[in-house]
Amino acid sequence: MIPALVTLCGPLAAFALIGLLPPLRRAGRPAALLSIAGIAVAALASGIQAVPYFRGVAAPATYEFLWAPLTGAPSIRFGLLVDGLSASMAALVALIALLVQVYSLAYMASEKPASLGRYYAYQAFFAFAMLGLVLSHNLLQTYVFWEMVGLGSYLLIGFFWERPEAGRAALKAFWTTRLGDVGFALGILVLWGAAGTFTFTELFAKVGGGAVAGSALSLGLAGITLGAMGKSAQFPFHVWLPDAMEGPTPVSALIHAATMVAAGVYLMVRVAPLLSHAPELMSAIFAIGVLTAFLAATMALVESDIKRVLAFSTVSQLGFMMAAVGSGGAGAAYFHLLTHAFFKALLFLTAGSLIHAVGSNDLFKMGRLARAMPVTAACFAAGALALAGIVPTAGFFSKDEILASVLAGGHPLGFALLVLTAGITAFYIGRAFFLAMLGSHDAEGHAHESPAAMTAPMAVLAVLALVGGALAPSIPRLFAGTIAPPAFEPETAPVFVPILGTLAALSGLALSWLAYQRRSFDPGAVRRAVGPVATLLERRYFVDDAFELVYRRAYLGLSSVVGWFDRYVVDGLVNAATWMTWLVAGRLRGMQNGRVQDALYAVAAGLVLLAWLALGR
Amino acid sequence: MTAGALLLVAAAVFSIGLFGVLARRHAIGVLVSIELMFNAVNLAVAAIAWSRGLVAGVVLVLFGIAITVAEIAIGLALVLLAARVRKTSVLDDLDTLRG
Amino acid sequence: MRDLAFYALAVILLASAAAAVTARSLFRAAFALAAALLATAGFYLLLAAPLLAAVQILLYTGGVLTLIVFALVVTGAPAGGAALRRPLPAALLGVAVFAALASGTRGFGAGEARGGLDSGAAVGTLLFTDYLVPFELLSVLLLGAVFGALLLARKDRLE
Amino acid sequence: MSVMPHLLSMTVLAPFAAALVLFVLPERAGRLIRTVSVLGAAVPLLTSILALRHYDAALRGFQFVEAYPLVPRLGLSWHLGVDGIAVPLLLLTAIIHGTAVFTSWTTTERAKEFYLFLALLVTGVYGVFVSLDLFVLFLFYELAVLPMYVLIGVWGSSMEIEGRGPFGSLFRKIGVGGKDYGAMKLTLYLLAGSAFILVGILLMWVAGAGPMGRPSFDYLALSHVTFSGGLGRSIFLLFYVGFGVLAGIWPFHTWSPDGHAAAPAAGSMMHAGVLMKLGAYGVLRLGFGLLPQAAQQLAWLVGLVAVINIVYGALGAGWQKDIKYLIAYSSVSHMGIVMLGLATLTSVGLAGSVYQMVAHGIMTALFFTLVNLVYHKSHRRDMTAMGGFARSMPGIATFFVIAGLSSLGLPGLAGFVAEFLVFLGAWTSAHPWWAIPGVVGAMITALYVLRAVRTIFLGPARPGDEAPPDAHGVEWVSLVALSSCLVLLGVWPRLLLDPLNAGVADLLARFGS
Amino acid sequence: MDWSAAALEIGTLALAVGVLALDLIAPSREPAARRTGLFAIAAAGLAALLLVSLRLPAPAAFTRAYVQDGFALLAKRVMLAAALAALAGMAPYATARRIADRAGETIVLVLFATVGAMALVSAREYLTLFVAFELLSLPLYVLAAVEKERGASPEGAIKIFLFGSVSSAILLLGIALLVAASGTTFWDGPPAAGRTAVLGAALVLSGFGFKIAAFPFSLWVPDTYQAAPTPILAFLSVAPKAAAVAALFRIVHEVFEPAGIASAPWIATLAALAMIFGNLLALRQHDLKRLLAYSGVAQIGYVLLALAAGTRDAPGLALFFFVAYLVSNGGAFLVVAALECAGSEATLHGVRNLRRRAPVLAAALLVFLLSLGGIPFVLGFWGKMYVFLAAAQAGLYPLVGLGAVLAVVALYYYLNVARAMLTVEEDGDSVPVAPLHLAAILACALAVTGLGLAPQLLANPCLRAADTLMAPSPITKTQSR
Repeated sequence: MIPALVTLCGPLAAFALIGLLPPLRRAGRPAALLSIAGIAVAALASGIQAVPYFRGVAAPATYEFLWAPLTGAPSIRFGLLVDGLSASMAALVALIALLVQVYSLAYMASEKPASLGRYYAYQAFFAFAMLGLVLSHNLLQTYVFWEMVGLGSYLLIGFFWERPEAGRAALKAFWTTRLGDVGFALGILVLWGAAGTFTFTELFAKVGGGAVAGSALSLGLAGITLGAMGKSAQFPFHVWLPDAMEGPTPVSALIHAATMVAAGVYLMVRVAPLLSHAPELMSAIFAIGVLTAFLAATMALVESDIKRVLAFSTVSQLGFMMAAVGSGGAGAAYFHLLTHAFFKALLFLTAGSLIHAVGSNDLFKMGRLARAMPVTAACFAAGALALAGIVPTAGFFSKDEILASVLAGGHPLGFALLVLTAGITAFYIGRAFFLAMLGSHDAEGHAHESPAAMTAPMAVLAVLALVGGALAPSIPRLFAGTIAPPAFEPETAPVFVPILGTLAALSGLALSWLAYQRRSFDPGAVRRAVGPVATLLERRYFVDDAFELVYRRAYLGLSSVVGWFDRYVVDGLVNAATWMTWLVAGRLRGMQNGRVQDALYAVAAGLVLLAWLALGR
Repeated sequence: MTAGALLLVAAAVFSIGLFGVLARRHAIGVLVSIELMFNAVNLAVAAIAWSRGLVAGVVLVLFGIAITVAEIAIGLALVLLAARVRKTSVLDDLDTLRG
Repeated sequence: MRDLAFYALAVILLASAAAAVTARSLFRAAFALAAALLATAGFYLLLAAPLLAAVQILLYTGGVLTLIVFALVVTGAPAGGAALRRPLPAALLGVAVFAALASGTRGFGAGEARGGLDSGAAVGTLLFTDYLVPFELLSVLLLGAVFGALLLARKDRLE
Repeated sequence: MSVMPHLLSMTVLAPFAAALVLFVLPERAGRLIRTVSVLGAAVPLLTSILALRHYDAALRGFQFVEAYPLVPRLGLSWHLGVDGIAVPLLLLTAIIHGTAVFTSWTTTERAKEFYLFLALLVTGVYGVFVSLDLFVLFLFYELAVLPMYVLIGVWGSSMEIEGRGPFGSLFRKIGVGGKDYGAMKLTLYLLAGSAFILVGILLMWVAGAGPMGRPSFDYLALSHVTFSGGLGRSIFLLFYVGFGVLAGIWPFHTWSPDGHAAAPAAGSMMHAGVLMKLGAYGVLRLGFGLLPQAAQQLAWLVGLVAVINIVYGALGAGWQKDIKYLIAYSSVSHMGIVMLGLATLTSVGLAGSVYQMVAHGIMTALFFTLVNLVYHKSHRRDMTAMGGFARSMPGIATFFVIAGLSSLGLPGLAGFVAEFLVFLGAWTSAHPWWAIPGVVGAMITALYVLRAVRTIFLGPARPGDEAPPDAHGVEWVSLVALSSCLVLLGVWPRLLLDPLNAGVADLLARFGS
Repeated sequence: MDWSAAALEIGTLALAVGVLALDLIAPSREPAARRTGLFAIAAAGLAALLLVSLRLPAPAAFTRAYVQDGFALLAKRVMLAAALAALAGMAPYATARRIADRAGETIVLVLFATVGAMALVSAREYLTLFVAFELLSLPLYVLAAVEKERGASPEGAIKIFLFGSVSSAILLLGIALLVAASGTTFWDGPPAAGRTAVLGAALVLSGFGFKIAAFPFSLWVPDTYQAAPTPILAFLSVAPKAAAVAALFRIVHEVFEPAGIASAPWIATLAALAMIFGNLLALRQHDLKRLLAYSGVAQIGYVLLALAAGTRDAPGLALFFFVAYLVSNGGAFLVVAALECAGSEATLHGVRNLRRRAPVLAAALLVFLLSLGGIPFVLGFWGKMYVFLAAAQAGLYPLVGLGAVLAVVALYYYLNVARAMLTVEEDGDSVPVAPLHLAAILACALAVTGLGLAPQLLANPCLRAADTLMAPSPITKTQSR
């Protein structure tokens, strides 16, 4: 348990110090080093902690304390859960965070010291929140950290706050994920109402014992799934992720590729033992996953911003994972989560390196960078191969497992679509590689290789992306060390699965090579040929527009209706009442005309009134 | 002749006096009307005393007369004052205090 | 005979009262008032209360009439114009008050009257026994009225 | 138990004594005036911390009780005591008052009177929280409401609201948006509400005299009387509407935006931070505490209106251009959560409701401090005329974000704990669907709060603008103190939940199942 | 015959005679000294009488028809205090307004009226009641016009005179009808039952309506107040109302109730009318005296609630109300008087910036207005609340609600004055205040705040005193003539 606490405390201490000591924050570099030290401690501790789980020799451990005592209902306990899943995930998060923070030291070097301090404060905060999320032992605490990583994301996306787009993107990210979190919160409520607990272990036990009504379980899980969809940018909540690329690139690597966006999948893997009790929901998750994977990949085809290509790719890959969860292959999903973290973080970091060199995100402004930046190019290639799923990179193994589990789950159509998506994936990443690294013209500016602080993390990740497939045997061991170990049956996937997958990937790569390197055909012509489809893709299936419309019409419209109603009707009545009183008072005052005999009428009238009261009834 | 009939006459005079108070333009006319009202009340008291055999009623009437005279004295003094200061005895002209 | 006198006095009283409140000339109104007061004195006689009648005639009618005529002379008679203001609503209210009073006193004193108001001595006794306190208060009141009237009427010393 | 024999009397009388001392101090004694004010705030802070520390949650019930008869014939007495519900609210009041004193540290114009009226107001607030005699409670209630008139009228700020169309001339005539209008509206509206309360208390006094054998305003005595049927419901409604006006229940909330917008910083802090809670506390203490049957029968109404409040307030906030109005509408929305917690009639919901009182109190006080800082530095209240302020006032921006995050229920801050407890309560109450608009309301809050953050602080600075400076000196005190409280209460809810549970359990003990 | 029961009246009369004599014999060469002496003697005498009143036994009966129970005694203290306030205010005012040559008469008339007021609360018999009523009226007609050179004076005086005379006639007629029903002028005789008595009761109430200034018998009030010398209003606005309400309590209890005359609904109607019209009419006044006049009408509405309630506690609570009303309303008029003496007009405009021009006056006026508005911790709050309590005891909840809501309307105009005072401007002359005014105002303010903080000091005696009214002690019942 102590390593887990150390894991959490490292970044927390760094954040607290940087946050509470303005001079430290304003100094910039010391703050950065402090943050790196914190995350390094966390990485070390979590690494040590994870090893036994990878070897399959550790049992789950929990630590909890009373957080909110309640009467009339079970008190809320918070705590840490260390098991195969959380320990390995924590190690992953800490590792990548460490690499990214080191990388940022060089990448963000041109920022003003105060800005840099702020950046590292956010980074430390995010690391703490993400680790907390991973190590949570109950749903509510997960939600707590879930929102906190959302905040970290918001802050980091909007890091360049003076750019209007950055502020806008940050808002969009926060709002969209929050929309899903409405479901998450309600889901927690529903589950709590049905099971009376937030804790995973108790929840699993109760559900397993049949103590929870099926409908409530489905409803609650559906809510939680909505939350996961928001966080993991599943269709139609994917809209925020491409825009989130307004943030600094290392942030994109850490948050919007490797860790936070994967939290949704992580959560689904975590609750997978419950999901099996809600088969309809499983199907829905599968459908969403496949759809997301495919649509996002298609959108990546027409994107020219390198980071957005990668962002769509992330969405697509998360779709793969979701599909795996939906088809019952939580292990496959988690495996892909790990490998994806390696290669996608790597891709983003290399993209950052490119952008750093070129000063632009636009693929078409890059070219022949491989010559000037060999390390970067090599790393990019490694990442691209892993993403495309070429043997023997990490991506190959994990994607293969997903495809196998999908097929085993009895979704042949989905399987086909995913294979197709794999092809598209290979094509767009190939396109990016050829445009940026090789190509026919030189990039603008004077490209140069990035400093060691940047290339070293890239190199580490590149290695991991290439050999990460070796983790495959560890996955069942990890799962055996969770609180609800699944009955793993060594799946024997049909032999055609990896072959199909590899074929699709190779053909995708080949096609991109033909189009962008060999120039065998003009991609522009293709685009013109399929005009409406291309427009559809370029407009991102109009989902963003739909959100915009809802925001403008539904929210702002309703808002002004309510505002108007309040000012002129509700308050209008109040004002009208006072105004009437005012007028009546004035009229009465006018009747007091100073003529005493007119006033004496009142005496006579009063006399008559009293006499009537006395006698009349 | 009954006390009831006398009361009715008194009531009529009282009402006539009240009419005068409400309708007379000149302040002294109003004072005259007030006298009528008091006189009507005195008459009513006397009628009641007569009916119930109540000597105290006579005392009441005497008091009433005394007080009426006192009132009229003050009232006339006020009217004269108004005539002196405001140069008018018409009540409707005394309407600077209003609202 | 008593009834006849009653009716006659009632007619005189009502008529003079009406004249007092409507007469264009205030002098005429004052004398109509005097007539009404005298008619009332007649009623007092009918009620066998000679003390009241005497006081009514000597003190009341005389005193009031003197005061009013004096005031009329000092202020000068009203210089024309209507005697009445808004007579209609005033009349309506008068009628309403009369109706209320008539309704409230309906059925009172229908039976035989007890009378017995003729003893001046009994009045005197009452004044100094039962009604000593109000009598004393009345004297204070009259004193106050004299002071008040003097204060209002006198020419002022200036400081 | 008996830490100090007159702990509560001291709490109430300390600010009053400060007011008296301020009354006789010369106007120019600026430092002395502030010292006295700080003392007047510090003593109650100390006593309320003591009360929190020494309140024995296991023992439950009212503690630190003091009782002296005043007018025995009428059943009037000076009867003080706090239960687990009042203790956190005392602390809230002390915190807000303390920070309000610091927030207005730079008030130089007629500082003596300012602090005097502030102290009077606070006296009333403490009095309401500790009184166990309904009449004395009412007395303090009115005392709490009134000084605001002067605070707004003298130290407030005006911003004309343009009426649209036919309302144009009318609005100008009434002076909508002006501080005189706001002050008068707030005062009269709230006192009109207190008329309902008065009738309710009197009904209770008279109806309770029968069963008790003597008239009494005593809370504990009255709590043994059952007011059933129509009478109970009538009294409940009177309390609900009367106190509800102050709690900002729809549709009686419109005093709040106009009043709070016009008020000076400390005024809005006290009013939105504490006084609105007074309304909710009144409904809780008098309505739910004394009339459990009627409360049970009418909980649906309370909940329904609360739900309207949450969504309506949040939507209304989105329309506002004036930043102060925005905060005021958000208060309307958040008070809906308080009332929703009450309506759940579950212990979790009730605890959450009171927690929300504290959380929202601190949060909104922080908001108003910030908004006033922004206003004083930039001389603007219209958000559309702001932008890029984060460059020159990064500190204010940071704290604004913290306050905003608490208001949208971000975990780790006090607002989340409160809202979540309320939603838990709502979900397990007789009307589970209430939780849905509640959660949605929190979502809408995220929309308008973050939009405001973006409009005011983010983006490029407007060309030609003089950059408004950041906070400095004493101004930081309240910002740091309040946001620390938000964090503390966000991560360590036990601090308040222990006494709260005791208080809620007492209250619910009278509710049959 | 217990002379202590009439000691205050006799003492006041003696004081009046003394002042009168002094006024006649004192040399007029030194008018200032003479005036000061007269006022000083009168004030000292009244203060002495107030002290004496503390030692008087109650209940005590002067005659069968003239009693001084605890209730009456307390009411008389209110009147003596009101007279004292009026004279204290009048002394500097008379100088400032150049009417000091009328000091003697003024004092005597005030004292006479005080005797009338005191007699009114002690009377248990119609004749005494009527004469006392008149004795409380006539001097006031004159006092209203004591600044006779001012054009408004005779107008205001004529207005109160006409209302008063008509009301006297109505009252006398009512008394006649009640006597007709009971056959005696004494209240301890046979009950006055029957239709005639009911009408008589209504007429008596109408007649008293003038004295207590209940709408619609109150239309003279603002005009007369505006014209009358302001210090006199400290008396005029309190003593007649207190005396008449106290007398009404006694009549209702001793006459109407035994006869089965249900007057409560009528009184409740008057209460509602007074509250509604008083407050609405006050809403848009600019002249402080008019504003206070109308607000006084509204206040009377509140106290009529207690009268309509008629519970055991009601008279005591009403007395409490009047004490509160005395100090707050009297104090407010004294502030207005002080303003007028300084040459500042007593309007909303005239009090602008008073906060700077005369801080003490402003603070005091604020306290008085808050008290009238019924704000906690000043005396008026308790007064208002206590009458509401009384009304609630009798189940008059709608009226309590109405009163409470209208109190909010009332607060609007009180706060308007407060706002004008607190508005700080650069200009504005400072207001010099006569020491005597200052002392009287401060005394009132002290009472308003001090008793406001510890109302039980006043409430408990008031309640005890009321018991003697509601349950007359054996002495008063069996006392023979």
